[in-house]
Amino acid sequence: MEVNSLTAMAILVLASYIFFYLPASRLRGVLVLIMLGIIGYALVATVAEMPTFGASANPPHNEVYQRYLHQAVEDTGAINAIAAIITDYRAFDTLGEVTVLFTAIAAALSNLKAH
Amino acid sequence: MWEGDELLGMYWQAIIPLWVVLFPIFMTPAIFILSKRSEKLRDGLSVLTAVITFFSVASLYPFVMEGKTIEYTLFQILPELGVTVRIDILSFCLAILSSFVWMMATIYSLDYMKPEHGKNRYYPVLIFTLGATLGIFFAGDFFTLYVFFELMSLVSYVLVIHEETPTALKAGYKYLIMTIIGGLALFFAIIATFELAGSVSLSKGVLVSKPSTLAFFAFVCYLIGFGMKAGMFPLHVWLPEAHPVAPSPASALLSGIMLKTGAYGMLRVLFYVFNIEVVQSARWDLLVAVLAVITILLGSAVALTQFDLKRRLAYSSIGQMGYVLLGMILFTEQGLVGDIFHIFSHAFMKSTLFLAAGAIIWKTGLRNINDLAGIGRKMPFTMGAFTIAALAMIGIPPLNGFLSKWTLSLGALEAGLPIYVVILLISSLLNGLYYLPIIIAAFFGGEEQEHAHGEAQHVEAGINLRGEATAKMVIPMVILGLGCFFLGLFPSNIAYELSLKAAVFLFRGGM
Amino acid sequence: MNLNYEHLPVIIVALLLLAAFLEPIVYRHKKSWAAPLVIASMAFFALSSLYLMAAVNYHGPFNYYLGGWAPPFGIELEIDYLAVFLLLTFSVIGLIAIVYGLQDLKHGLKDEVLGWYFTLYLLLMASMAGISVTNDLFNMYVFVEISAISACAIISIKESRECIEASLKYLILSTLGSGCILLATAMLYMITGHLNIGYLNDVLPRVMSHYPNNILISLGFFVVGYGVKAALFPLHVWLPDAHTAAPSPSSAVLSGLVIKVYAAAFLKVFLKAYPREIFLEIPVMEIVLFLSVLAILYGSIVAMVQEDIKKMLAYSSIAQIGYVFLGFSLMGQRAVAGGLLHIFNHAMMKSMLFLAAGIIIYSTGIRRIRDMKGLGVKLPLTMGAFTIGALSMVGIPGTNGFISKWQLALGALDLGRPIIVVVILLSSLLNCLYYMPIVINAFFGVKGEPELEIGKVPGVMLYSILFLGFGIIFFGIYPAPLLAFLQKTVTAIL
Amino acid sequence: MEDLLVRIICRLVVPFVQLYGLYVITHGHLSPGGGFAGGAIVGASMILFALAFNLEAGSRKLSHDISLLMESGGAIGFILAGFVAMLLGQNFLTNKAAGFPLGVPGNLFSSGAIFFFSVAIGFKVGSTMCTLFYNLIEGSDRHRSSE
Repeated sequence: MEVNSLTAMAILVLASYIFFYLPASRLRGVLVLIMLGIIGYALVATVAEMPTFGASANPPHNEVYQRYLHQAVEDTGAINAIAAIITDYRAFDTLGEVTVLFTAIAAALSNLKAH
Repeated sequence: MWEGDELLGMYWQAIIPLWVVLFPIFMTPAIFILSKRSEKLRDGLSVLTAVITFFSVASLYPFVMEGKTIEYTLFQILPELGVTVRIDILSFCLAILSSFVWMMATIYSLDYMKPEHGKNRYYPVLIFTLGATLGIFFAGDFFTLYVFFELMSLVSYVLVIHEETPTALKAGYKYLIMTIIGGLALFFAIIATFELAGSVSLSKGVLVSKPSTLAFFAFVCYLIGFGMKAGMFPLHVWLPEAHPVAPSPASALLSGIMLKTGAYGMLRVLFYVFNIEVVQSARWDLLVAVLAVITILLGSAVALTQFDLKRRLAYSSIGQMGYVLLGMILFTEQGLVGDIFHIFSHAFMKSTLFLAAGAIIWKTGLRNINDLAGIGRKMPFTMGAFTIAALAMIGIPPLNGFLSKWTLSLGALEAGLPIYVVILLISSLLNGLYYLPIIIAAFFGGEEQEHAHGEAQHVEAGINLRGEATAKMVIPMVILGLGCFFLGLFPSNIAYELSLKAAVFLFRGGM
Repeated sequence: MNLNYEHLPVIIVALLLLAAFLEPIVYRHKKSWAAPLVIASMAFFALSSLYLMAAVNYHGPFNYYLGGWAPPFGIELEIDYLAVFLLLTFSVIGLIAIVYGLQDLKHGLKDEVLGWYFTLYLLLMASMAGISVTNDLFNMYVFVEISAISACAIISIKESRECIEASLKYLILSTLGSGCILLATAMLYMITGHLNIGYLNDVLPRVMSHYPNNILISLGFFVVGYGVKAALFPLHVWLPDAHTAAPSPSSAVLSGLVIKVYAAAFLKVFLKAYPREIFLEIPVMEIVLFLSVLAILYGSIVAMVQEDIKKMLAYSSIAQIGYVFLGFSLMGQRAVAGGLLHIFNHAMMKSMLFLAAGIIIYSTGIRRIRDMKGLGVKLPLTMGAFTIGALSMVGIPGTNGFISKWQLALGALDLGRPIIVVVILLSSLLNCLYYMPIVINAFFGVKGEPELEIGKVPGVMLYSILFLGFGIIFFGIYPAPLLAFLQKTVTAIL
Repeated sequence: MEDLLVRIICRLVVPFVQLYGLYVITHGHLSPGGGFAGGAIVGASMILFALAFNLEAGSRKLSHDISLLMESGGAIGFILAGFVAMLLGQNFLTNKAAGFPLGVPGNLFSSGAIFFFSVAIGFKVGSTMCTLFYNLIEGSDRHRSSE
């Protein structure tokens, strides 16, 4: 994983130049495609390296997983493990998600009323 | 003496510098608030503040003459960096000088500023600048010094642009930008010193005792920061613009005192941050020397080409600050005595000159040198003071300018650099060339001109050409002029003694 | 019942949310109670943050397990020095901005949306509090989402076309950023099986060699995600329009706090979740450093040519967020402390400047810098406060801007990078070039009375900026306790 | 849309949809679904009703005030349920340890606070959907009338 910092910086500067300052032209299109290709390549390489989906030796299959699967009923009384996770183990996240919905409503209504 | 008494005495002496710095600063809002009520109260309070400050500084005299230093940390701003007050003989020299000249300039302002606008701004700023300037001299470390240095520089911007003409605003903007650049350079220098030495205190001995790249950059940045204030070439560009446009008492202070803060800072840098060995072994002194020589010659030469009285004086200041910068890198005791004494001399001379020029402008509205013919007969005291100071500038014995140049020359010879003496002589010659014509024309010229059109014109304009300016303006001027005379008469005068003691003190390591 | 101070962080978040949910109902049925409710909740936020800071300073940091589930299973809040520092900053500035805003918003917003504005403001504050205290990456993402939406909404709530345009731009880029953060979080979960920052820090060194690309790409996504939201240099494009178009209290909060909270989240993720060895192999911090240097120079230079005062302040924010990232990316003790200090100081300075600009716009309608000649005569206190802010931006000693510059410069020198100091100084000079002319023009060179129509300035608005101005001076002269606290913070992080 | 068939069928279907939605909400801890899914179903039923009839009819069934109240009420209920645990001396959002009765796993009234949370979420999501829908339609109506 040898990443030369200078190269990375050069790519960054080039990318920002292309995206923000280069006028729309064929060149820009080509450069954008090249940039996207690089990003796409990196992402594909990453995905290729990821643990196999669903394999039992995956890192997420750790003590958290064990407990969620085997002790949820005892811990929470819910036989639906997903409900146990989202409304008990990680209920605070769910509160956040409810708030996201509320925020979206507030944002939409305030905008509709303002304009 | 009992122990308790001594402790109390020490404590008392630690309080005074603090009091001296904070008193004017705290009086500023008082003056500002009172100025809305009554003009008299404002004027009176300003003068009173300046006088009290002067006498408070003077009360330290017996203490510093014993050769004691005292340090007192007020509170910490940053870890290991606090607001520290410190007095030694060198700070005392500059503080007593500044507060004295300030007192004179404040008294002079009373009448000078009468026709001006914005006095409610002028007096508070004047007094605040006094506090900040004394803060620079009584700073116990470079951090405190920097804080007060920036305060003084920024606040004096208001003095520079006081008249608010487009020229003044332009000059003021230049001044402001240059000040900020200087301040940032100082910031770098101080922070680099702190990084190298872990402290910027004045009482820790030599802070940086090994030359390195960072140390060199720190040195250069100190030179930029303090040199900017001292009007050193090539950073002098703001000075000839800013000093002439300010009201005359402010010009006197700008040229007479505030330039010296740069010189003072440089002295502290040379003897406390680095030391003689470091500077000399790395040949950094050469840089200062070359710039100082150019400053001397350039200031004097350009002054010749100026025909605005105050501009000529401003360029002359640049030249004179060159002497001071040159004197401190001779690194001989004699040279240092001359250096510090020249700070005294120049303060007296230049403030006399600016105050006299101010009186002329106030009374007649004339700024051009060619119009000043015959003015000496109408304003004998003013021109008398001007003459003494101008002659002192040229270096005529027995005036103080001669004494300082003489001592500086001795120092140069001691350091084995006779070339500096030659430069001093050339500069003195140039000084003569631009000061003497003014004096000669003022006393002996201009009879027929006056009768032909000069007076008619000015009578029409409603300006009384006859007689002196008011007593409140003449007396400070004359006192300062006489100072030029008495401080040069014998080398045993108080200023010389103080310089001698300060030089010895610095050479002994300044502890 | 056992309610000790350990419950306080979650009570802050929950009560702010509760107040936000109540606000629309209250505004509909009992309009006069809406404003006091906001003020009361914000005051509670500020007071309890103060209390928490004292408690943490005295008893040390503590953790809070939501739902009683200990870390790998549940969500954990970590109330360390960093969290309480951020909480205090956000709450105090947020309180002042909304107190100021009560007057300004009545003037600038339609009556029926005022209640929604309060709701969104409280949601924004709650989410920032949540980001500050949470120790769980996914939970952080949820709060980031809330703050992104509510921040967009408090921009577009004003009735003008530019607001919509700016807000849409912000929304798109901000959503992009959120997506990046989510992807990176997912990647980290994929390779470690944990979301808790502390556990991530434990597990990541072990899996580094197995999944190098994942770590690299997650770093990249985090930089882009938080970079977009915090307006780090090449990703700043939304900021100038958004902060210019928003109502003044919104601008103050957005520029002063919201971009900082993402910088703080960046700090949490990069210095607490990732082990330090990673940065030796992947020079991501070098890149961030480089970008922040560019940000500092770019922001300062572009700010110089702006004509609209709020736009100028917005560009200046880009430069200032550069300072924060500069401090973080240097990863030295003093540098990170400097970056954190700058979060606090810049929050104070920039919100004061925006609020002062708000007063100018409120009472005269002037936005263009060129038209501000002689304003100092008419609005002496406002322009006086503006002057203090400007001096602080330049970094004049005696103001808090100086202290943070000093700290940052020292941090850079500690790591043997004097060139960074030069950048900081250069940007100070540039700041001087664009702030000082405003001050000079306002106070000096005015002949006679300037022809300006001046509306009455409400006292509350004036007092709030004077309070901030006082704070700037106070923390410029006496930053010692704050610095000592930050010293502890940084020692805990690094 | 004045189609009689559509209206009649809607009248017939909406109650069943709502009942189903309520079922999904209340059986969140027993079967797939939960507050989010069930809330969406309930909300969709209201949208369906408003689509088939018109906005006024929809508003009569669920007025703005009520939907606003449900909107906030759902979220507030969630937080208050969290606070109950705190009042019982446990951390925020605690379920079992705070003494909520877990009941017999598999029963409808089991799993303590999860049940309340699901209901609160259901309320919230359902009202969110119809509030948003009503307001968007209203907004476009207002624009049309102002033009």
